[in-house]
Amino acid sequence: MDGLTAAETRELEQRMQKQQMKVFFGLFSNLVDHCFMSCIDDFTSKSLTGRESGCVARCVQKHMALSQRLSERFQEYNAQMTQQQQQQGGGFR
Amino acid sequence: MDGLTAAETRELEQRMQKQQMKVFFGLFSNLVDHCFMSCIDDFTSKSLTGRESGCVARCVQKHMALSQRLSERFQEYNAQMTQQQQQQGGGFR
Amino acid sequence: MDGLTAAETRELEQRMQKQQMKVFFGLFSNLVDHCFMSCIDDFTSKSLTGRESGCVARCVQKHMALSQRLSERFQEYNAQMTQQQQQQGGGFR
Amino acid sequence: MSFLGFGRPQPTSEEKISAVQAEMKVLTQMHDRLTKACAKKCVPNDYRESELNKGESVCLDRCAAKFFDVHMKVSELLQQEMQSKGAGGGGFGFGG
Amino acid sequence: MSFLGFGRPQPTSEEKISAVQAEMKVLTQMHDRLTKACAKKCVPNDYRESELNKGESVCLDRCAAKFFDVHMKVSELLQQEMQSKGAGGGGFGFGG
Amino acid sequence: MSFLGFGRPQPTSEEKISAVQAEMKVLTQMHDRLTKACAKKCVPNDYRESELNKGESVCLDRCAAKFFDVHMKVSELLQQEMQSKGAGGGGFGFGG
Repeated sequence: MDGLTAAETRELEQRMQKQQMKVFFGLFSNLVDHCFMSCIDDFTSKSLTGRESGCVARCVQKHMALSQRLSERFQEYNAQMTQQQQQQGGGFR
Repeated sequence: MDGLTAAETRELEQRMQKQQMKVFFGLFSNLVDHCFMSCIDDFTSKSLTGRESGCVARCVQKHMALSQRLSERFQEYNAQMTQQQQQQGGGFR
Repeated sequence: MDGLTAAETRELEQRMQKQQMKVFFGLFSNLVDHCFMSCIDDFTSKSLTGRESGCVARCVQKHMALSQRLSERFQEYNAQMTQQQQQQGGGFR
Repeated sequence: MSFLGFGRPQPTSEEKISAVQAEMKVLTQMHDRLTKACAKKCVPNDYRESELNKGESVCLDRCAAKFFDVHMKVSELLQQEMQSKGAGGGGFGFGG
Repeated sequence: MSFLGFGRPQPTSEEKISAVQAEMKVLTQMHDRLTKACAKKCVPNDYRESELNKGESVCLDRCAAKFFDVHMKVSELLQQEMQSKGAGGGGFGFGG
Repeated sequence: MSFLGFGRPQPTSEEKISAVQAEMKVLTQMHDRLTKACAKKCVPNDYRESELNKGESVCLDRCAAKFFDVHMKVSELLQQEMQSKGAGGGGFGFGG
């Protein structure tokens, strides 16, 4: 991450933005698919029932909480791994 | 989609062709996997049984009908969305 | 595969190496996911139980055997297909 | 696909082309996901017939309509959430 | 992989390389899908042993043979369908 | 992500950038897989409440810890296996 020039950093940022959009869209798609499969069961009409609509809302909220919580665990884990690597590897550069 | 020069359009067409091949191959792979998992259950011999063979044929045909029908719904939906965006966004360019 | 110049072959090898890393990482990820879903069921503590640990080890070993065996079948199939194509296509170039 | 912001002015030629490509990819993936979801919901796996029957066809149409609705709804809910938490923050975030 | 038309003359250097790369990707994906499908069909999820037993090994071999057959069969069926409907048209089409 | 060898000296500018990008992609995919796995293990699909309850939260924390452990363990097992079989050979190999 360090060792990049200013121009490289700028190029990187532009690409990161694109990638973040992709990442976000991936998360969004997974969420739609999961909440659709979990909540939609009634095909007697083409509009969402009240129950389905409520279920989708709760599904989204719960998954945001879940995703947030797992992100925290994941960051802790990455921090720990980075630390271990630096201790083992001598931490040059 | 509009606002491309002739050279851009040509480049775009070439890339689209590649992408369409990928899309087609993705659809094909999904179809193979789905029909295999749905139809193949007999591992007492290495050749497809008559029942399995028939099931695969029906599976493919049914999925083409299904995919076709959903494509139509999807195109209607996209047309509707595009229209709404143009009305809301003023439709410039 | 034939018909490449030395420079092309070198460029190809570099890209292949990258791709192989991706392929390997994909296999690795699938294996982790599969063995995790199959073996981990006890969430009364945060460390792996002896049973879980053993199950993961057997899962990995079994999947390597399985993957190896299917690779062989796949290579036989590809060899057979290539041979058929050469016989049908006249085998020019 | 308003959530990806396609349709805004795209300067260079490369950018214009890759925007169209990206949009096509998004549409393809969505079609894929729609097909997967509604096949599972409406069509049994035993394939005793090769035609879609009446019940399956109607189910697919309704399933598609509901899929688009859920798409919209989730998109709105995420936007609300992100606004309420402020631009910089959490919720659905992925922090590497 | 005849259905992707690799093997035809490929002019530029970049095209030759990316054709080989694309073929490798296709083979990888197919190996992946084969493994996923036949593991599900032939090997139980409880992992009480680390070796493939006789029954599982035989099942995997037959499963692979059937997977390739289904691959072929679906490929043929799609080609027939596309010919019967004409080059331009529908069936399996995805229209963005 | 030691198993991908990021962190070693990366010469050209393009290589440095694409290494960072690749690492980000790996982290994203891992976060994705973690979420998928632990949602399945810890959270029922009926969504009667919108909050995570106590039991679910604790389950998620433990599930994450176990997921990382399994990651490590599989990585070690594969390395052992590859060493015992020699660099060139089989086991998990994919031969196109």
